[in-house]
Amino acid sequence: MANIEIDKERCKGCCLCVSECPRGNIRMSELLNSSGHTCAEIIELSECNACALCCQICPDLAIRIHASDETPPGPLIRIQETGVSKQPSGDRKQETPIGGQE
Amino acid sequence: MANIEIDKERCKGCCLCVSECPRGNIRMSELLNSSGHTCAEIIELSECNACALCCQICPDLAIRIHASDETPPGPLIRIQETGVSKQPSGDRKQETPIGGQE
Amino acid sequence: MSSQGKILLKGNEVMSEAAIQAGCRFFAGYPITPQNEVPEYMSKRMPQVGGTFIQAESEIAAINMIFGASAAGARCMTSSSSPGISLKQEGISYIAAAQLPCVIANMQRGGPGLGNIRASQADYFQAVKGGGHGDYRLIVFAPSTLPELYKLTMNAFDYADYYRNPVMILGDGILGQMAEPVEILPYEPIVELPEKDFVLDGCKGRKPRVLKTLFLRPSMALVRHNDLLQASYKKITAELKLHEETETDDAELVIAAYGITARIAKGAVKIARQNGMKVGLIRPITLWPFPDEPFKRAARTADRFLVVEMSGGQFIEDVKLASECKKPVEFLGSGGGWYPTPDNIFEKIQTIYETEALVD
Amino acid sequence: MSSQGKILLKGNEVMSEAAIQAGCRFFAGYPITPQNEVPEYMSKRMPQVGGTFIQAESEIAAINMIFGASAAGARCMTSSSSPGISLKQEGISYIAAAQLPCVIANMQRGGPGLGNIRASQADYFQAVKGGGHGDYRLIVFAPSTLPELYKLTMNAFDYADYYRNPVMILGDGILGQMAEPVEILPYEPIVELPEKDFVLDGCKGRKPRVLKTLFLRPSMALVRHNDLLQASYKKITAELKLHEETETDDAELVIAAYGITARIAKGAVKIARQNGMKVGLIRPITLWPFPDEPFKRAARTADRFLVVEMSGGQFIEDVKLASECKKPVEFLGSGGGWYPTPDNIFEKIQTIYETEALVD
Amino acid sequence: MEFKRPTALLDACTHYCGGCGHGIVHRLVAEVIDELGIRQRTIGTAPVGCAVLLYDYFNCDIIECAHGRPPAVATGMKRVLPDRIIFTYQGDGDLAAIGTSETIHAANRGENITTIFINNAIYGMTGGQMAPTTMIGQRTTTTQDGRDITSEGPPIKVCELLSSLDGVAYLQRVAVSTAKDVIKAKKAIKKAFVNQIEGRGYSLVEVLSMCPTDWKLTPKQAVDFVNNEMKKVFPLGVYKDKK
Amino acid sequence: MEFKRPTALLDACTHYCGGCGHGIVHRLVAEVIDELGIRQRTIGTAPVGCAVLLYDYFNCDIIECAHGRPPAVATGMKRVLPDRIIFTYQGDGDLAAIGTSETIHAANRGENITTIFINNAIYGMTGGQMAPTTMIGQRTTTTQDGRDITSEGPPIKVCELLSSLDGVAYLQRVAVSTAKDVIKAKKAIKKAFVNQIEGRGYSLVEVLSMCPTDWKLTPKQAVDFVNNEMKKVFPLGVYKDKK
Amino acid sequence: MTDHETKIIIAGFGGQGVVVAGNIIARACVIEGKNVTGMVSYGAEMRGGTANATVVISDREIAGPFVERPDIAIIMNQPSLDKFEDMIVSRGLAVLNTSLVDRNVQRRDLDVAEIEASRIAHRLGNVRVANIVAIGAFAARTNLLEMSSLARGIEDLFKSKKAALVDINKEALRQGAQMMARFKE
Amino acid sequence: MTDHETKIIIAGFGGQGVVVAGNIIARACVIEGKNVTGMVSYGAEMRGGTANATVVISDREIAGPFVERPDIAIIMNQPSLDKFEDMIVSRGLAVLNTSLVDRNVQRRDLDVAEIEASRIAHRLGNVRVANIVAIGAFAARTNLLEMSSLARGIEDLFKSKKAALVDINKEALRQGAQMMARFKE
Ligand SMILES: Cc1ncc(C[n+]2csc(CCOP(=O)(O)OP(=O)(O)O)c2C)c(N)n1
Ligand SMILES: Cc1ncc(C[n+]2csc(CCOP(=O)(O)OP(=O)(O)O)c2C)c(N)n1
Ligand code: SF4
Ligand code: SF4
Ligand code: SF4
Ligand code: SF4
Ligand code: SF4
Ligand code: SF4
Ligand SMILES: [Mg+2]
Ligand SMILES: [Mg+2]
Repeated sequence: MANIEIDKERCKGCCLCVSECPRGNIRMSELLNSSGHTCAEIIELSECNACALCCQICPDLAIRIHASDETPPGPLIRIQETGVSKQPSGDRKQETPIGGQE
Repeated sequence: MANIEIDKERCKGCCLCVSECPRGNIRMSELLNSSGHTCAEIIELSECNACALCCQICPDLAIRIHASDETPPGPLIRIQETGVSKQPSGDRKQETPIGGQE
Repeated sequence: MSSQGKILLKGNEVMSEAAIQAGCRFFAGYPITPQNEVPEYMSKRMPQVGGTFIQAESEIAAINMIFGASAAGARCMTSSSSPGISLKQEGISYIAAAQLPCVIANMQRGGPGLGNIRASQADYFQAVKGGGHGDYRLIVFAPSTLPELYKLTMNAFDYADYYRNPVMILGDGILGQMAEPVEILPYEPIVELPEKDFVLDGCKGRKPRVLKTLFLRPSMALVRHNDLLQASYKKITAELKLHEETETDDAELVIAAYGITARIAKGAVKIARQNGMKVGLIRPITLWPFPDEPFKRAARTADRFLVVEMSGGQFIEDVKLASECKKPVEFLGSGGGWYPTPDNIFEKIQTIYETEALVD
Repeated sequence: MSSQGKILLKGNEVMSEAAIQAGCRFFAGYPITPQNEVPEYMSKRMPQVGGTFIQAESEIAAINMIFGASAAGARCMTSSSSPGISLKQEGISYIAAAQLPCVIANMQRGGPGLGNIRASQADYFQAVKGGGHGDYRLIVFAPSTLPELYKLTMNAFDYADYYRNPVMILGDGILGQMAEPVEILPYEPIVELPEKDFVLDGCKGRKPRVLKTLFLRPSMALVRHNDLLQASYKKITAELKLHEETETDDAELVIAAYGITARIAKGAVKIARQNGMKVGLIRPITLWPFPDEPFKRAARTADRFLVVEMSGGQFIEDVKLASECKKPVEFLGSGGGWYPTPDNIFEKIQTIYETEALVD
Repeated sequence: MEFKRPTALLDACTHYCGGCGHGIVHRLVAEVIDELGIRQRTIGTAPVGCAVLLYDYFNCDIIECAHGRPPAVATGMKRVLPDRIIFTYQGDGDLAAIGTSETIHAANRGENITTIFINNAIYGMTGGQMAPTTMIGQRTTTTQDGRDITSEGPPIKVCELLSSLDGVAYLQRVAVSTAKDVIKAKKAIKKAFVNQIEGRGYSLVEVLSMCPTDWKLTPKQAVDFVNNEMKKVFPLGVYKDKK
Repeated sequence: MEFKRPTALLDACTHYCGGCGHGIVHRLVAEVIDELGIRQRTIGTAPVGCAVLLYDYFNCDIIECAHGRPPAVATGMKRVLPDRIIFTYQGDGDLAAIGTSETIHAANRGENITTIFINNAIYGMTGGQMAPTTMIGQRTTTTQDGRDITSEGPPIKVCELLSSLDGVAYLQRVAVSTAKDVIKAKKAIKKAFVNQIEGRGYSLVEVLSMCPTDWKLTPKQAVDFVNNEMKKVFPLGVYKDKK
Repeated sequence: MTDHETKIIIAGFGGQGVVVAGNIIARACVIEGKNVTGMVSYGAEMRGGTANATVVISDREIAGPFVERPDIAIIMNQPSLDKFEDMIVSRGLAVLNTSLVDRNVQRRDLDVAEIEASRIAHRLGNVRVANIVAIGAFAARTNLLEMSSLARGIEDLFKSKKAALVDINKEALRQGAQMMARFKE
Repeated sequence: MTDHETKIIIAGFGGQGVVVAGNIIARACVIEGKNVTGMVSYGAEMRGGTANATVVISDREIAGPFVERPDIAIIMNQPSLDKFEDMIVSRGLAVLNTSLVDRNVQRRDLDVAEIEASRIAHRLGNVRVANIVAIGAFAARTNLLEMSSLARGIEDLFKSKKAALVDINKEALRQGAQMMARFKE
């Protein structure tokens, strides 16, 4: 079992890791994190071969693999459950906040 | 005999025509024109084959070849004879007038 | 659309549509917040009206495209915001020197440097005194509402042609970004437009023309050209000063503000009057030429001025000069994206009333 | 070389050598007349002293190289003339915003546009009010002789470091091109120099540093940064005003002039005094901060001012503001390469005396 | 196998949109800095563009530059501090539009600096206008019917353009649209830094990168756009490697 | 055989130094304008450089531009007046230093204009400073010991640089240092104008040209310098000819 | 503070459609012949973080487009509540998207309208119409604007680009209003 | 006009060394401890045409470097004579390079020193030292500066770059002066 972990507060729900995992071992959860993103989650920790391809593609360094002797860092901050289902947040900027730009 | 003519008031004495003439038929005269340039002159009109190579290289359009039925334009303006001998005026700007520049 | 034929548009769109209506057929610009709606709007509208939109590779290229397009006879425009306008300064000096008509919009943002994208009025000196080199002047319009932005933009093209002088629309991020209902009125020239006898379009049927800003020979040629420019500036100064006055007749305290700030200051005047304070407002509509008469007048009747500007203090100098330093001038302002509200202007008014016996 | 250790140098060379003496070790510039001797001199001298000379691909690149070199801790300088300085405006605004020390020379020429290569003082507003965007200030020195140019250039580096503010040497084509005997005195810091704790040279042994001009968060961050800048400007204003006065004590008419024009005006003062006219001269040495006290003083004792400048009238505004519009201000000036002589200043003085009863 | 945040990157959450390529490239640059042990003598330049807040993420000295001018700023710094490592990180608007001149001349002078060039075919920060690298037919807010070759010209290929300059040491185009590409991209970035350490001159790595937001695509679609469209127009590979 | 002043050239004595290449190129452009019968619909741009007074010599409409900006100005004009013939005439400082960006982008947009590019390896007008095209070892007033490749980089080769841009229609490098070269140069210039008439897009002719004054050579030596030195570094030929 | 002005702020994540919401409210005002200015407060935010739109409505001339102290705040998520709760004027209205807000309003002097906007939108098949649900709730609670004007505002906005979205948005508006009405009863 | 100032103009073609001439005169002044300013009047001229250098010498502070009305004009060619003849102050001195001037001075109120500077220079083997010949003549005629100072000025100027030129220039100076002296006798 790989010492892999997705930091849900860092995840922006882009799904890139999902398609990158050669084992199909990542999915988008039903969770929104405190910034409103749906989060990726490892389906089956034991299935992970620690190939780190998901880590390579993750734009937000949300996926960590620890050396097996290392303990993973503290618990996640706050995950809020809602009725809102899986929603890739890449979409969420379809409407660009006017002016929020240089 | 080619209807060739060097406009001495236009000539800036660069000598380029001299080296370009396949017949060696141009030389620098002993004359300074009113702008202080020594001028090129045709050595022997009858020697010119009207190849116009001199015209091609002349940066100042000082050499004209007329159609044989055309009369050449009026006389030159003022040539002043001095004791100063042939002096290619390309040199004359070795000392750049300071500031006379954009 | 409402029954009054008004539509809701952002300031940047209002300005763009006004330009199109006024016959602007060439726009070159480079993206920068908070004016991005201008190139975006133009990129869509220009092809529809047979005009040209170019997203230039830089602000410098854009202003020089304007130089070319104006010389070729087109009504033309560029727009940007503070850092981009700084980059255009050389080009602006050339355009003014060549007396080419065009419209330049600056939707000011916070500075200096990259600053931020909040609105600001800290490019006043640059616009009004000349950020480029040499003695030149831009006609500078400072609209304070979107309907006025619409109208002044149209007028800008006319005055540019009429005086053969670039006109700047000095707006800010708020004016560009806010949305208000505006009526898209048809264009009517505000002055009789002269023939464009400077246009370079090939010398068919006439002598070749030269458009230049270099005057080398004789040595006084450039002085003479400057005399010509100064004469033109004198004429503009005599003819074009625009301003609006609010309740200045009996005012003890006269607020001076322009653009969006003036609009906010109007709110403060209202509050002050409700509180029995005799406060008025002078709002220059042209920042150059500067409407000095109302300030001279007010300097005789009022006790004090209060300048409000979204900058560390630039416009204040022209207020002092226009009023001939006759009365004290208080200041409320800051650069960097500070916005006044009617309330904090009113607070300032109260402080002034408290600390100074206004009527002595 | 003379017995007094003076050597004959052109103004541009004097300024360059002063920079080298003051420890300037990075120069980036782009050719433009009438300041070409500066890059030329620097290209030769910099390698000799282990410094860097770069002929940049443009004025914009040059000013941004200065931004980098200053951030890296070098004493650095760029120079240009009017159109080139216009191109640097964005960069100057960034440097001022980042509070990076550096020296920028403008050897002004005739404008606007390409203009000509005669001397001019028509970039006054640009230098003093800020041709770039935002509320920033340059310290502006206006030397009027070559020995003074030598000294002020050295001082410029010190004040730039001391105040962490760019300093502009506002010269002109005459000052740059004229040759005079100058003594190459050794460099002595004029103020105690602070440690450069802003330098980016790798974070070894310290926390990483950031040099930036963007202040997005929180929304008032940029306002606070502007407050900081304004506080610095206030300090400079309190400490650094420099001027020279000539025969103002009993003067009825006080000439105001700066730079080379002031030097010429001094000749006119002499003539006037010989003719029994009580004429004096105030010459600001710093154009920003502007030395207003002498003008305030003169406004009490004199009857009238005469501003002489090689422009259509820019410096005149500061004279009016400094003297609080208390006395009439006459004007002699023109842009585009017009030069005054002591004689024609004196003529103007005569006209003033004739048409106005100065002492009433 | 272990995978963790490089020390050259601060432990901060970025402001980038989900699926944005900037985050990946940040990590790669930081990993390279870590691996080469140069963090304490590295100075980065932040561009004007979505990466303007670079300084909030990198754990080294950072100077934020005017739009398009990082190569000039880096030149100034490097000449003053020749033994420090200077990198510029620039978008396509920054490097190939307003900064064209600075890029070409710094490259041609052979300034011994490293440039990371993010080609996302768009002006990200300003909300999606055409970039010099926008593809033919690509819709942006200033090419609403797609970029038209007759009025806007074709996309500029920076590696190809710079490859004619004798002063340039190293040019490679990579992508970050697949994990494999990411691994390759890192190698190229490392080489570009090593070149500088060894004094070889100007090295540039062009990174094809996703901007789902302004492309108006989901992150997955954005990745596909890079893989299926951009790589065709901007072929990956080494364009110059001067020994 | 007849040889006379083209009508597109005014009967004026130029301000150029003796042996300067500008005069030759002026004549060639004027002859081409005459031959194509386009004088009355041609608008030329004058650069800032020794050719700034172009307008005193050409018998057609001329607009004088800010240093480096002729391509932008020409773009503005051509878009407004697509049926007029617009040419820019630019020095190497103008085109390849301060105007690099404008050149590259006008070229890449495929603006339908004609550029005559005078490469004289120096800043003529300002008195002989290094140009982007100055040769290695060449002494100028700002490279008094000769241009040094390590600090100044190698000369920029404009035709080579632009040839990677898909938007460009035609690029040729010619010289005016021998009569034969002059004759070839004219053909290239003519082609560059014909391209515009036929709407093919951006055409540029680079002309290796003499600046005896700032090279501090006699005109004869200057011609030799072009023939023996410059042609080696800047090979003549067609660099692009898009059909 | 200037009398007769109603100041509204709509705040949420970028992408929650706060700008569209502001736009629709402003359009409804135009339709009703009211003076209105709309504005996106883009001060601190770039990408991510909260975005907010403000609308000022009045029968008279409007002084400025700023809303420092809103009369009405439509709060689409938790961070926006944290940020704006204190700014609302006393006796003002807070419309809360309770789907994404996990605490109650602390202040006692506010009128609070709670609506599970995101959940309702999700049920409607597009979570992104939560903004319109919230507008519906706001409209029903305040009677400041006619539902019909808002509906026309929706039509005007979407008809050109995304006609397909008109219906679902109108339905969202209706359900938001209805939900509010139900609470009222 | 300011008293005690001597204003000199040296005018000729570009390339006739007028700038060098001005430079040497100014150096001589420095050597003699006089106040001096030198300037190239570059107003109208670019390439070609006339170039001119001006020098102002004084025992006091010098007001400006301009010479509108020279006390002394060293005229190296015909166009310069045409241009400057009228500007010279009454009783001023005109030094004429008669080799390249083909008419006499018209004014009656001038002191005129004629010297075939170009021819003499030509005989010396380098026509470009005509400027120095003219300076020699000027110096001999005015006694404003010591010959030795001018010679040292020449040394200073050329020693660094073109040491080879020192001798011929010194000889040109000598011959110019001698020629003047001869006329005087
Ligand atoms: C002088 C200037 N012009 C324009 C801008 C506005 N601006 C900010 S970022 C940007 C473009 C960003 O695009 P790019 O460089 O491709 O970076 P990205 O955001 O795509 O990563 C522009 C035009 C500015 N800040 N300064
Ligand atoms: C903005 C600006 N920068 C610099 C100059 C000064 N300048 C005039 S011409 C020139 C360079 C001329 O060189 P080039 O373009 O090669 O033309 P050439 O004279 O060699 O024909 C320069 C730098 C200027 N006029 N404007
Ligand atoms: S490490 Fe490899 S196997 Fe494990 S989750 Fe990531 S991609 Fe899948
Ligand atoms: S790639 Fe990273 S940010 Fe994207 S969904 Fe996966 S874990 Fe989240
Ligand atoms: S036309 Fe030919 S032969 Fe005649 S002079 Fe000229 S080059 Fe010589
Ligand atoms: S080429 Fe022309 S200018 Fe030169 S010497 Fe011959 S005729 Fe005279
Ligand atoms: S706008 Fe594009 S480039 Fe910018 S952060 Fe978002 S996805 Fe990345
Ligand atoms: S300086 Fe050079 S380019 Fe300029 S005119 Fe003289 S020879 Fe020609
Ligand atoms: Mg981009
Ligand atoms: Mg050149």
